[in-house]
Amino acid sequence: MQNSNDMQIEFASNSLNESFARVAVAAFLSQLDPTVDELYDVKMAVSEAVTNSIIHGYDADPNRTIWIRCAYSDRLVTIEVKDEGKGIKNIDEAMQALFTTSEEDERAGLGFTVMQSMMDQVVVESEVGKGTKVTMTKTFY
Amino acid sequence: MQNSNDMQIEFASNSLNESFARVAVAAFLSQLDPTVDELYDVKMAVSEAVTNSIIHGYDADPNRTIWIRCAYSDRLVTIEVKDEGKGIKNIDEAMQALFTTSEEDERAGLGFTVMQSMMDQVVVESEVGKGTKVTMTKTFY
Amino acid sequence: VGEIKRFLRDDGMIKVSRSLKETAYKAKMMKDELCKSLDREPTMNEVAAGLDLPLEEVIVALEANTEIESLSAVIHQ
Ligand SMILES: Nc1ncnc2c1ncn2[C@@H]1O[C@H](COP(=O)(O)OP(=O)(O)O)[C@@H](O)[C@H]1O
Ligand SMILES: Nc1ncnc2c1ncn2[C@@H]1O[C@H](COP(=O)(O)OP(=O)(O)O)[C@@H](O)[C@H]1O
Ligand SMILES: [Mg+2]
Ligand SMILES: [Mg+2]
Repeated sequence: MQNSNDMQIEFASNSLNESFARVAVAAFLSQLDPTVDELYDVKMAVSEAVTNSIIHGYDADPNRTIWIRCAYSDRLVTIEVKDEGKGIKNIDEAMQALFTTSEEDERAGLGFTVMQSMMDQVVVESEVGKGTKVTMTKTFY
Repeated sequence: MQNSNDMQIEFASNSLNESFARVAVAAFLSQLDPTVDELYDVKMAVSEAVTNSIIHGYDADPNRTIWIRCAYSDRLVTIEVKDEGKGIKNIDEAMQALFTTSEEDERAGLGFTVMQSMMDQVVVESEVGKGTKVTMTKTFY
Repeated sequence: VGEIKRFLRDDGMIKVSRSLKETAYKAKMMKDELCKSLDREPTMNEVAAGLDLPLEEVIVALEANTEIESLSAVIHQ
């Protein structure tokens, strides 16, 4: 095992690719011999971030691009999920539990809350009309 | 299932990442509901190409970059494995069974042969000092 | 939230690598079984359905198999 490594993946904003993104991140991080829980947490967080890019960033257009960068240094894991979608007006508000701009979904507004509880830290950078980057870190046991 | 899709991954030329590359490609292509054997063939071919980029292209330097692009259109799968390593002088010769520039390994010289038998078509583009790109196609049943 | 998570999942501290080996073995058995009963190569989805596991887990498990197989190929060559 080496103590630092990184990779990047790039894929269409098709919800079909969510599973691919989760597995790619999990396969990469398996180099750290994580526990079932740790990998589960990371996969949940990645799913939420990717879903947000697809649904909110790109309004469900399946032909845009999403980037994920994943790196570790010793047991500190960093994951970035990036889109060039419509961006977030008010990040603090967006990150509040139960805040959502979706109207349909009943269990909405908890994506960022899930990311925050699964990962140690979640930082969101976003510019309206430019896109959003979510950077999440977690130290594996 | 949609009828075309593509992704790209980028990672360090560390042999640790071979498994990541195989799983990422397998996870992506699982969208086509392949047989276990089809996926196995693709993974073998990807392994051989990635190993070549690491060992021959980059002389086992683990800090260079390898790119894989994977796409499908209907059931035609295309996989590109690319490095910016030292390149191949004589491609025809390199692709011949048992040809190798390695001295140590006893079961050497069969990488391209494995790729050709696992995939329908293997095309190699290379320039000395610039790098190598292996493009492989296979139609899933 | 951490406590709730641990409460919900008692397999929490198990290493992925260990649980994968079990799934890898089951996946291989299921593949062989389906090969016989269907009289053709099973698809990944059929193997996953047979094991009642998500497709993702089977993909990752078969990678664990690849490593086991290539390792044994090296040992037995
Ligand atoms: N990638 C993104 N691009 C644009 N807006 C986003 C993005 N991610 C989140 N948002 C905004 O933040 C809100 C809260 O996100 P989240 O907590 O995941 O809840 P939900 O997705 O259920 O609405 C979303 O409703 C949306 O307005
Ligand atoms: N990505 C690459 N960059 C540079 N040279 C390569 C690359 N891939 C293959 N080669 C050359 O082609 C030869 C044959 O490759 P292969 O059939 O895989 O056999 P082996 O890897 O066992 O030597 C290698 O020995 C090497 O000289
Ligand atoms: Mg959300
Ligand atoms: Mg080779």
